[in-house]
Amino acid sequence: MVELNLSRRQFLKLSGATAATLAIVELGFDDKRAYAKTKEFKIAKTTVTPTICCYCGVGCGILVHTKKNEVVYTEGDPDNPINEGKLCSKGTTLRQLYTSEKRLTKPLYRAPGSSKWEEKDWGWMLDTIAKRTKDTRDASFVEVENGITVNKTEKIASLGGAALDNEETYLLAKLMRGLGITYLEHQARI
Amino acid sequence: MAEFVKYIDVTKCDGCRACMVACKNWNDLPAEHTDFLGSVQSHTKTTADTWNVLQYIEHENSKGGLEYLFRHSSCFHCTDAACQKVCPESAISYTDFGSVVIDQDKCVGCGYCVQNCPFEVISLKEYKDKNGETYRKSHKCTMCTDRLEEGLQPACVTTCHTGAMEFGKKDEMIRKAEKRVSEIRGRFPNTMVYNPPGVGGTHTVYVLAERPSVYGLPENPKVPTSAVVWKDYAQPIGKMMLGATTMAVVAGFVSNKLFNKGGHGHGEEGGEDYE
Amino acid sequence: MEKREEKIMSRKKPTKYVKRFSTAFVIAHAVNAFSFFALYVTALPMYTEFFDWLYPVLGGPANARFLHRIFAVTFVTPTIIYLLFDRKGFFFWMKQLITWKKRDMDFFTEFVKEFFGAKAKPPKQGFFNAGEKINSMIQIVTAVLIIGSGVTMWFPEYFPRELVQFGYLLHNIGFGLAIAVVVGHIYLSILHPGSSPAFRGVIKGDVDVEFVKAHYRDWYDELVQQGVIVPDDKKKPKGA
Amino acid sequence: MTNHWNDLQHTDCALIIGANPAENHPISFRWLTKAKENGGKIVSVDPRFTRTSAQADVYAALRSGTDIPFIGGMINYAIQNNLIHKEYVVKYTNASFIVKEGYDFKDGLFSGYDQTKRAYDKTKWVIETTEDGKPVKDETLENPRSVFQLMKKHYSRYDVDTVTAVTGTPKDDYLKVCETFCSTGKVGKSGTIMYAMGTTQHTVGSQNVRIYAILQLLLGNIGLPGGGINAMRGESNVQGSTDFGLLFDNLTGYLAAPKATLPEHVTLKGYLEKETPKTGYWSNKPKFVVSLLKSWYGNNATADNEFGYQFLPKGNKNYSHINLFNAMYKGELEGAFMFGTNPVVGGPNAGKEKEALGNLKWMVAIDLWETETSAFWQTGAGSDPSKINTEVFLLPASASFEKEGSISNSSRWMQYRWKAIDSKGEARPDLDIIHELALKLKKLYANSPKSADKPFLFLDWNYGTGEVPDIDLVAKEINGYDLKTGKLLKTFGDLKDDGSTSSGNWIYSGFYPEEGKNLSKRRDNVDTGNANYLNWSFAWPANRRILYNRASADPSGQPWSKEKAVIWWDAAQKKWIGNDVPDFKAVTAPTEPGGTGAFMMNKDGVALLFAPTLNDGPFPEHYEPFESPVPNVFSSQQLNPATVIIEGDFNKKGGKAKYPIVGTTYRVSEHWQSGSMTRNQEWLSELAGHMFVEMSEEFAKERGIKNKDKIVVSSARGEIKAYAMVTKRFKPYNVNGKKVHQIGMPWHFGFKGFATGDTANRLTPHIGDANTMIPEFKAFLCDVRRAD
Repeated sequence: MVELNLSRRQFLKLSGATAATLAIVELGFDDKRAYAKTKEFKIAKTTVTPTICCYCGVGCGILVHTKKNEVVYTEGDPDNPINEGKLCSKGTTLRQLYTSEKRLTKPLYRAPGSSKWEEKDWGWMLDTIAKRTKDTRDASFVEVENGITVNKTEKIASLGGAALDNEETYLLAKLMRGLGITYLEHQARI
Repeated sequence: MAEFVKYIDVTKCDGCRACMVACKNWNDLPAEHTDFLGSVQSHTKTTADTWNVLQYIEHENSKGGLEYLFRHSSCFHCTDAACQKVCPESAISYTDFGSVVIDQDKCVGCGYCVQNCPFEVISLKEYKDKNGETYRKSHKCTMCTDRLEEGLQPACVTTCHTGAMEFGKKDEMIRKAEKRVSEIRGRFPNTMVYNPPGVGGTHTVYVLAERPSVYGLPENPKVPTSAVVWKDYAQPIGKMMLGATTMAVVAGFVSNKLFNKGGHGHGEEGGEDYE
Repeated sequence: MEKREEKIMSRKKPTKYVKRFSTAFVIAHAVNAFSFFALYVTALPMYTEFFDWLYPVLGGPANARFLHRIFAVTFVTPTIIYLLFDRKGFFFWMKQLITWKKRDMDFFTEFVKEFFGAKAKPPKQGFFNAGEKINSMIQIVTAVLIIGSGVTMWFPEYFPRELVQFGYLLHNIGFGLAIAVVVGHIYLSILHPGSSPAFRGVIKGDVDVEFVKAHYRDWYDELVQQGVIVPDDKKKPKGA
Repeated sequence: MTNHWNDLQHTDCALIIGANPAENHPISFRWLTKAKENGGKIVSVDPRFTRTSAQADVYAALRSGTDIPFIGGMINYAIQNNLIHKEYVVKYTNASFIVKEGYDFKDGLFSGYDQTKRAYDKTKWVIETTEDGKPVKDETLENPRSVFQLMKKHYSRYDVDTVTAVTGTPKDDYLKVCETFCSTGKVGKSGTIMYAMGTTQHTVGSQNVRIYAILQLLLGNIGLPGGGINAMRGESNVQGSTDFGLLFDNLTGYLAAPKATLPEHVTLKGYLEKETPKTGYWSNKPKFVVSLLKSWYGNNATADNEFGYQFLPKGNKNYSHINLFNAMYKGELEGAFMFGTNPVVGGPNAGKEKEALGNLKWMVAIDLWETETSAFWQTGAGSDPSKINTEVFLLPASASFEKEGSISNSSRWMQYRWKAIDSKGEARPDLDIIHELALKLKKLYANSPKSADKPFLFLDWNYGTGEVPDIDLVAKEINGYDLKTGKLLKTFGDLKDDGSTSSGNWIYSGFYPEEGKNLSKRRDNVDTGNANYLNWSFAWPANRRILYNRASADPSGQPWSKEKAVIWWDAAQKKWIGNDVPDFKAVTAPTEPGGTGAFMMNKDGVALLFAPTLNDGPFPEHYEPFESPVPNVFSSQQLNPATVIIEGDFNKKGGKAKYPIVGTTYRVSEHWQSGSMTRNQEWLSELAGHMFVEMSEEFAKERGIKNKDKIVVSSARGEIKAYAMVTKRFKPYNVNGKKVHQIGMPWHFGFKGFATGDTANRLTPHIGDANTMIPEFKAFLCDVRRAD
């Protein structure tokens, strides 16, 4: 884990800030559970991890507050000089990337002609994908064309991804060119 | 403890709405359905689940030029808060920071505050409790009092990137506002500091680019006189009168017992005279 | 023919009770009293935190509000009941309220003395004595205030905001006046020594003749003159 | 970007054209607001009055697709009013070079145009050189064949009246922009141009950027703090993904991908000779290529097998996005991988691209959500599942903070991300997916005798023995090793072309100089001077924060002005010093040969006003978009003569009679790209929940459309429904006396997620820029009618 230098956190130097108990607090909640006056301060005992926003190209730093395998809050990283703790509306929503119920959590497979997904396990999915890749490559691989060594297949395309990490884009380019794929493109082109 | 103010210079705001999402993120407020309003504005006003709303206003200024104005509209945290005055359960109170907060345990959801807020900010929401009974609570921006108590700035101010929003000591922020107004009067002739005296000044102080009415704000908002008369005169007098009449009735009863031993009261004498 | 004779026959015996209020009025008054009292109880925890313990009793604030609205509706019905079922009585009542004679004026000074049990010589009074007229008028005014502002408080979205805000004030003033008057009204009708026969009037509709003679002399004379009452000279008049 | 986000605060004037940073790169306004506080001006040039315009000091409207006239006019204005930074232009650009007679320009066409091939013979555009290959120069810039005079003549046709008649910009607004921005030519001032897709997504996209470069060079703004040309990239790592060669035409580090159509590319030696210029830093290209091959093929890359060069695929076509989908549409493609991409919403002519997907035998989509692309076969997409036989594999991917790794932002800062939480459900990082797929393929191909399988088998793939790849090994491979000592390379300066060094991407080499010192993880945010933050993360190349910063000093090595100094020559220490890593040979004195070569990547160390490498001409020239409501006023060439036009059903063209309205697309702050990453979030869907189209009040009145009405927008390629947003921020243009209406719409919406809506890209054409083939999203013709 990285040590966090939160010195520049924009603290409001308040004299005599009271203890964590909140004298009068106003909360939104959805049932009549009487909230104890001392609702634990939201980010009191969280693990804080810095990341970089996944949206636009500015590259703002974000702190992800996690507690008991749940993302409880995300806010700007005050130590990142680009945004100095500030974020736009999308960066501030980073937390909902984890909490949104729409997240895919299982590999899904759609058979030809079928009108629904089926859940499959990772092993089967990657084996099948590898097989499909090999079959198509083997059937379409051209070693020499007009006397020139070309080692290419023009039957497989690889699209994406501008939101992948550098290490991921490197391995992707290496794998796909290694297979001889020439239709290698991604969002930088559109 | 010094009083604090959320200072908002709308001319530096670029409408990115991080404040709206930061508020929901910090207070765990659920999203609500929004209709298309004919502009990019998402809500007409604050609601029980949306404690600050970014206004987008297309305004043709006096010189015929187009101004695209934005305003972070939220609770003003008035010094003399109408909501605090009219709340029958005294669920609304002033904190040392100057913010106005609602104690959810005390609030009974009567809605008096909703009708009396000069800025129409505070809002009610209906909930269902465990056994399906509905109940209501009123909500509004809390100025992140829970954060203030931990020495942090409100979530919206923390995330505002252009410096359109700042949080600081009251006098400093008001001085800053006045200085800023003088700086931008050339670009915005109608610019003004909006810190309405009618509610004793507020703890959310604006530098506006145009007249308040352009933003749909009251030109000089004040605690409704009816609320003042009601809460500072009528109700106390009413209670006192109730007390007085009860005293009078008791006195009448007691004195009747003392002076009117005969028990028949005046009926008897009156009757004969008439004969 | 026969029915008429029978009527004459009864005249001979001294009448004991005389009809004062129609059943419509009795019902209306009962509904009015009950509603007012229920409204008072369901609003009490809102009115002062001293009574916040009432909320659980009433099933929570939402339920208290719900009840308050039920009784708000019933509180409006008395006028309608009275108007529909005893139109004549209603208009008689209205007329009475606007007829003020010297006798009504003198009534007040005497009433205060009588109220505190001191020797008082009440002037002769008609069907409604001045006190009752004042009580009616205040009750009407406050009812209008309370109902009017009640509607704006219940359906704020249909009314301009200032009117709704003003409504809270009127509701409060209306209630303040009404409760003050009601306290006096209840005291006079129940606790005040000697005025208990009036209570019977508003429950059964008829009143003891002696009481009428003592408190509503002009009305008493009218009834005698109409033959409705056969005076019983021997007996001492009843009640204060 | 040539500069970086924090540097924006130093600008005296930011010309924001073809972009809306207040909405799409909001935090840039943190620094532009600081610039305004220091007296800087912001100029917003946009077809509509955006949130950026609201913050701007000067706003000017222009019809979509007329950036070149707009800036061409400013070039003309700067030259006529002598606002250019003469000495900068003479010394640091090829303004003084003499152009051979072969170059000419008449009626919209440069010399050497072949009508049938729709291409130029670029050998016609050549610089006069002396026997020893040095360019012939006239530093007085008087010679009529000098680049400067040819350019001056070229843009003298872009006078203010002609320009404003084409762009539809009110004249006084236009002059205000010229005056405000061109004032940054003065020494001591610096102006920056900030642009995004509004500039690039045109058939003249590359030339749009080129003309910005010319204006900035004339004003001497490149290499200065608060100067430069700042392309605001849209995705968090689109800079990285481009650096790492996820584009058909270049390998990692912008090395040209070998082509079967170029005879020289048959061998590594031929390839290197063809691709390597004699002078300029690119002359080191062989070191970069060989080191890359060593990283990919390891020990299987030796001197005697051309370091594995033949294993690389050599294509013979333009495999870019539009042609890829055209091939798919014609059934020439069988399989496709979709790594975190959603062309059914983000691709041009998205309706056709969705149909094309139906011709695939199998498709693999890797994403955080069920995207419109992964669900193209569903009825919701308007498809009939029974008729689509594509097998679809949808793999759940991890979010950015559920994995670690580095990404490069728009200003080339390579910042590190740490893992905050385990992936949700069974989601897995893309790195693990690619790695496991590679291992499975290696197993399937293991000891295959076939020569066709050699290239893949020889691919070097060892990233640890663990269940998941060791990302640190990948990072080190990118940085590169000295293969003799096994040590990590300190800088790309140490790369060799004899196979003794390896580097997965030469421009990043040096970011991992020592064991355990991955510079992208640096978090020292002390300002090392002029807000360059040299100790925060790593910036390629070699941690330089402001590119071409040698040009911030005059030929003698002293800063042009104190206020705008970046690096300067310290005679005592005999090296360049300053607040940034010198973008120059560190110890070459200004007086030495090449000492004034501020643009050291280029052959003669100077910036190119005259750039003979572009497919559509050495000088940017205005041509109307593919679909335009008006004829081209500047010449009889209506469309960019060098663009590739696809005929037939795949790219229907709309005429101005049936589709009189100019349409454009853009983004909103609350959504991002195809919307999967934001329309699946409730808080963002709440803020921007509905697909809308913005139109002027005049146009709405003409069509009887009221605000919030449901309307239908149609083009030759499709129809969509949306809400009408009638606004004062769009005004009709007066183009050559003719009233032209324009509308605009966000392109985020699709049928999946919380906030759904019709996809704007069903309207956009399948035609691209002459050089990059980037689609012309930003200007097309359409029509609007009420939906009822």
